[in-house]
Amino acid sequence: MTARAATLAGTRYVFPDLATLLARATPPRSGDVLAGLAAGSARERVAAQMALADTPLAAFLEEPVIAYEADEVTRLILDTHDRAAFAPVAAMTVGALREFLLADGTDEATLAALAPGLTPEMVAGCVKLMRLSELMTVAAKCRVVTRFRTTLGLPRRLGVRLQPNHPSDDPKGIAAAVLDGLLLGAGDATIGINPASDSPARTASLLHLLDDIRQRLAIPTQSCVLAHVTTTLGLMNQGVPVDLVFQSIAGTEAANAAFGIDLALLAEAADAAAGLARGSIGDNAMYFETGQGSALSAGAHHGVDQQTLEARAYAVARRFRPLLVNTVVGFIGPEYLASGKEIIRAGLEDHCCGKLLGVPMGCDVCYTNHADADQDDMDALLTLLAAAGVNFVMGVPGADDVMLGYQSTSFHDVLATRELLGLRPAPEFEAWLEGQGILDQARRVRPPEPARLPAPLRRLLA
Amino acid sequence: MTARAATLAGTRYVFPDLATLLARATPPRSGDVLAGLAAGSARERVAAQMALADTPLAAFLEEPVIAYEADEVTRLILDTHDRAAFAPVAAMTVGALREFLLADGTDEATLAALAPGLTPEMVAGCVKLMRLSELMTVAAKCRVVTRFRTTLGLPRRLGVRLQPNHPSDDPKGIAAAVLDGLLLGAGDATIGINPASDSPARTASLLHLLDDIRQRLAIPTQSCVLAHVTTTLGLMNQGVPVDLVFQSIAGTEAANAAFGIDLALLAEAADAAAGLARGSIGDNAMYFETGQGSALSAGAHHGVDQQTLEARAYAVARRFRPLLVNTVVGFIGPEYLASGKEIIRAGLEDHCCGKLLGVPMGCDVCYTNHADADQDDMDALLTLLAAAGVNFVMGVPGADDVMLGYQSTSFHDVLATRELLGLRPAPEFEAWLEGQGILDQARRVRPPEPARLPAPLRRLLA
Amino acid sequence: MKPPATDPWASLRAHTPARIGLARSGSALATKALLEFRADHARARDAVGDVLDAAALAAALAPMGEVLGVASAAVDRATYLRRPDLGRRLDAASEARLAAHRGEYDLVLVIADGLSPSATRAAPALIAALLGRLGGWRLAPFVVARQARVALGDAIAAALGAGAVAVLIGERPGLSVPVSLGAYLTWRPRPGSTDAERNCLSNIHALGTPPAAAAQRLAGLLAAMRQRGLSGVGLKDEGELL
Amino acid sequence: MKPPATDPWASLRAHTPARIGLARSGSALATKALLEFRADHARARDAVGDVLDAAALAAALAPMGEVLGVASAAVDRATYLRRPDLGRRLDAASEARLAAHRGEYDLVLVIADGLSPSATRAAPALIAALLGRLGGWRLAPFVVARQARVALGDAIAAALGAGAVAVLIGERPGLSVPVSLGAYLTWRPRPGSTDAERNCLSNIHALGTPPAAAAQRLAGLLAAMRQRGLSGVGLKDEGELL
Ligand code: B12
Ligand code: B12
Repeated sequence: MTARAATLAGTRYVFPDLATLLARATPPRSGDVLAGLAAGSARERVAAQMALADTPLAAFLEEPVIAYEADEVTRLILDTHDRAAFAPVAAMTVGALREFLLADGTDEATLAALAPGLTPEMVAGCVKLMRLSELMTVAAKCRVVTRFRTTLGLPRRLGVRLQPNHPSDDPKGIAAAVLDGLLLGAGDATIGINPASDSPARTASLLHLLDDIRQRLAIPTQSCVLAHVTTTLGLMNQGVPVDLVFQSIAGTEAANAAFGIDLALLAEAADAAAGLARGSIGDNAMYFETGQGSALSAGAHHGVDQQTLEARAYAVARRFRPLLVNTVVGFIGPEYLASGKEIIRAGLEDHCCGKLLGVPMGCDVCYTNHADADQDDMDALLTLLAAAGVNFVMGVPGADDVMLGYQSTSFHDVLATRELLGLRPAPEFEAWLEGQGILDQARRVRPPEPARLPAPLRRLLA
Repeated sequence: MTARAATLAGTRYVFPDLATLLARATPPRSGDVLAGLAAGSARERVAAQMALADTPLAAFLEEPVIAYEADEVTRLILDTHDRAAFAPVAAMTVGALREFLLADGTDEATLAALAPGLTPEMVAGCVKLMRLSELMTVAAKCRVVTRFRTTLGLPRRLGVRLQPNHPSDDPKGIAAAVLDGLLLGAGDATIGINPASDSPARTASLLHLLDDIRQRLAIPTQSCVLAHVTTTLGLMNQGVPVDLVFQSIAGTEAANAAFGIDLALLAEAADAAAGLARGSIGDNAMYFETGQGSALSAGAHHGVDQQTLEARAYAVARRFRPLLVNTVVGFIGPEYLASGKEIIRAGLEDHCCGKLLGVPMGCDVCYTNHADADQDDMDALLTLLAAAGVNFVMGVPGADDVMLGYQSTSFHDVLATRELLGLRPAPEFEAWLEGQGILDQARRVRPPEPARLPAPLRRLLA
Repeated sequence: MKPPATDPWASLRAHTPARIGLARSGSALATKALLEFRADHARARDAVGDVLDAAALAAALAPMGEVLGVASAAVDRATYLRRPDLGRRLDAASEARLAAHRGEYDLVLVIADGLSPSATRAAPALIAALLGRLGGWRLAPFVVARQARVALGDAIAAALGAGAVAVLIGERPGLSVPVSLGAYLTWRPRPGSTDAERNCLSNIHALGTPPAAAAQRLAGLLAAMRQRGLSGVGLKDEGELL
Repeated sequence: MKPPATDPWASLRAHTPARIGLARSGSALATKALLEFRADHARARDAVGDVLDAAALAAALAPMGEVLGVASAAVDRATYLRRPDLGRRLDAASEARLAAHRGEYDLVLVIADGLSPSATRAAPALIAALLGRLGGWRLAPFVVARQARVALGDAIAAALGAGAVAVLIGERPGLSVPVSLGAYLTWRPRPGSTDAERNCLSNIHALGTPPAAAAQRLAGLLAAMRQRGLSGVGLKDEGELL
């Protein structure tokens, strides 16, 4: 381990190893304070950013922030690192990488080619130096397109996961929320239920419910029940209709263990999903969720800051060619991201990191009732992410998730954002909406009176 | 005065008059706390918003928040209120006006016709109910186009005031900053210097400096030196080249008196400017600056919240058909807007209020070093305002105003925002930039090597 | 802008507390729906700050068995919210109190404030229904825990010497459901047990799984846990067949 | 991305402290410029929190005349930032101290911390240069004021019985210029004087108007003020001809 240092206004700040350097260079957030890793002053933070800017990218290949022997995520990152893709930036420092990413000549194709050459730690380090506007500019250059029954990530499109949760998984209650979402143009990314219960039987019945609705209404989309991967795996083997396999993932082996998973289990699940081959226009069949703080919460952070660990989770994700990766940014609570300001920055960081690593990033723009945040912060983050080209966001009835106990973005919020920035749903889904008579002449989502809906949809309302 | 009330969770909240109701309904900000006007709890605030939503718009015509006899701004507002324009909303409550503004059928033309029928208090009340996304949606529907030598406020255009201040008004230092800004595409809204000195002689020499540069380089723009209006008036009478007449204004007669102005003085200045008729394509010749907190700072707020008073300043502005109105939103300091969050909301409120009242709103997206804010907050506000269609923002070298002691948006910030959202400079100015070879093939502002600049520009660099 | 006179959503609303079929204008909510949301947000924020009425809870539990009160190392609500690590450790006095009651127990039931102290009001009814189904279990005294996280149950079980723990804890308050209880079961708990080793039954409240139904499912899970000698991702809630 | 070897901006930079000709990549700043900005922001934030070294200031002023120390009603820095109303009022002890020195004065010079306490270090030099030009003025003792706003000068003048006041106050710290002094002159000050009744000379520091030049202009303004019997928007700084 090489100590790095910078001198600011006469004071010399020394950072013993890369993990410390990354942590001290991170913009303020409560989780790093909780972990005892945050810079002690604004000056120390700037000094760390200066030392980080001067750190060669190659150092991240030589000094893993978590030991190779101790962590299978580190092994995944280093073993799959693509030296050829890395070559164009191999001689750069973190600060130079930032300039390279922002340069005019660095376009979508350059960034796509570069992605396999970047490790999460390089990207995390670079992002720590950036301002919000840069996080948007760089992310907006990246394009990660994935397909199952819809095409996600196309330019000027904003997808929505329709999230129709219910506190007792009541099928009628869920169907009502699905209908509300469909009429408001949501569901092109997926229709995905978080089940209140972990029971395989109940999960199976929810999977059937969604598959029925989808087929009955001929909706070009994919469904998902966000049970534990072991539950979903069991059901796939029983022939229950599983489109997407879901799992929460984190950036360390130990945190994943606390989630009851490892890479082998994910690989098994991904293989099983591939075997079903249910996608009509593509085979991206995994859905992952992440979020800063989960490793620390599980006591599995190894002295690494939460933003860097979050980027490592994307390395786990990209290994399995997911359709969707969703950073649930304000979900856990104020101990990791205390305020709207911290949530906004984290959301844009996560999105930028994921896109740079080649991951189809979406974001659950959200907050809990114990955090210092409100709808204004969500409006800000949603708009900024949409400007940065986020692949998808959540759609929850009235922004209020009645089972998970938090506020996300509503169907209405997404409509307003699409209209403000001129964004549209996934093309296959948009065509379906048009067929249902749900678009007005300006191609805005404006559901007609129930009586004027096509019969199958109308029947759901009865 | 009619007391208004609402009951929330069993508690009844009573608001003795409209001023109190408006203040209690305002989203949290330090200035209203300083004034002792803010709601005491989140519940009281929501109750006030409920009572406000139910308040008829007509009440604002009957119960002025500051007495007609006591305040010439109140008299201006009521005496110039256009009953015919008001007719379509005359029967509405504040809550219904909010819905009307957001409705699909309410478009640019509707809003332009409505503007003279709205008073600042109606608009302020309505805006207090809105979320950020609504402030953007409504403002984006409004269009206020003004002209002098450039056309400002057109769709998908974002103007910049080039602000080349210097701590001792050094002409060479100012010229250097002007050049920097021009090469970075700034200056279409105006090139406007805040003079460090109040001396008429020095103001005159700065006016000549700017006029020389403008003419020498044949730049389609207007110049301004932001001295006190009495100083500018004196210089106009002496034949010094004055394009725009500047003045800081506020929302009460007493606050304006503390600024050394009244409506008669502004009218005199506006007439003098009109007499010069220096505009080539239009005659909007006034430039006003405002900002929440100035009335309270002058002890001239009459128990009215700062956002409502800010809207009243726009009534003063619109009387004089300005080219530019600029809310300098985070300028004074944390006693009025404490944090990035408060500044962001205030900026979007001000912009929306101004646009609804028919005022050509720009915003100085800024903060001071004693406020709890940073560049990330500015990136957020600038992007959100640009999405909402703000007419212009500031361009300051490196975002650092070396005379006023605060941080605004830089030339670079504006470029990044224009590029992210696909916005362009004013058409006349854009054509000039093109002629100077400053635009690249993607029509981005990318100044070439100095050697390849046109001679007059190159000479400024030598 | 207003929903039509005969609102087609009315009948659907009976099936879910979710905010479906909201009136709107353009793509924004109608003013009434917007302000109701804000009122609920103010209420939910208050629910976080509630204080556990430990005395009332103890009184309600007393007829069913001995009750011990403990507190985590998080000294107050503000600390609790920012320091989950402290919410997982017992304070010294509580550690001692539990040590004095150390014994041979199969299970300890912990009632914890968590993020919604008021939600614990549903615990006595749930426990009453559960006790009837716990025939063969040697139960430790009930433990009422303040400023507690789920993992505090591990420390409690270790201090008492219990072979399993069921933590009934206030889940974070939602906008429409500000008081909801979650039950977390852990077999062979010890400080350091991970969430992968637990089973969870969440959303115990009138609009979710009511206490009586929850008791039934918890009893099933506990029985399966004991039979298979494990808890967590390896143990699925097979009891329930729809 | 890097500025060319012979930077055409180099010569222009001599004329202004402004951040002109910054290196960039795309439309963003180069990394070095970005981080320098952040370092300066950290420094400027610290400057706000500085504490006035009243003792050192009094020592520097003592050879030129009597020095009185006063404080506003804002008890500490945090209160000062949030409560400008308190920064404009004297605390009770200061009121009494000044009353004890009441007299017949034409002018009182106030040195105030304002938003940049360190900026007051330039005040003694300025005052030294100014005193030579204030022949016919009866001067009150110098007043060094803590946690002060500009309008505190009105209260000070009223308490001492002075017919005019000149407040030398630390302006808010900027990024490139973290210590700058502003001078505010008021004729016939009284609590309630408005800013329209004052004249201002701002940006007194090495890169702006240096103290010696400032003294000259202030003397000119003071003379004009006395002659015309007014200050504020009605009085223009005509002294200066370029
Ligand atoms: C916050 C939360 C999380 C956070 C936890 C991190 C944290 N520090 O809080 C994150 C995002 C990491 C998470 C992950 C998962 N969660 Co979760 N989570 C919640 C949520 C929304 C709130 C929990 C709460 O308020 N706890 C109370 C506070 C006071 O206690 P705490 O000590 O701070 O919180 C601990 C527990 O909540 C625990 N935890 C969180 N989720 C789960 C899930 C299981 C099965 C277990 C045993 C423990 C557990 O983690 C926290 C830290 O130790 C609940 C829904 C609800 N309304 O309660 C779902 C919920 C408990 N989670 C659920 C699920 C399914 C999961 C996952 C298994 C999803 C997946 N497929 O990977 C993962 C992995 C969980 C694990 N084994 O570690 C389900 C459980 C269903 C069931 N009956 O088993 C619930 C009910 C929501 C849902 N339906 O999706 N979750
Ligand atoms: C903040 C500020 C304002 C705020 C003041 C409100 C507030 N609560 O702070 C607002 C936006 C309202 C404002 C308005 C104006 N300002 Co001003 N302002 C400043 C600024 C940036 C900082 C002042 C400061 O730090 N004060 C120190 C703190 C500790 O004291 P304070 O008691 O909190 O502040 C009081 C004074 O600053 C006073 N004040 C502010 N501006 C002015 C201007 C004049 C001429 C006077 C007499 C007093 C005054 O208002 C404050 C409240 O009483 C200075 C630039 C600088 N670098 O200092 C310019 C500056 C002082 N203002 C200036 C001007 C020209 C104006 C205006 C006259 C512009 C106009 N054309 O209308 C107006 C009207 C002023 C008036 N007569 O009331 C010039 C003065 C030039 C000169 N030598 O005369 C300066 C130097 C900047 C500039 N070059 O434009 N201003």
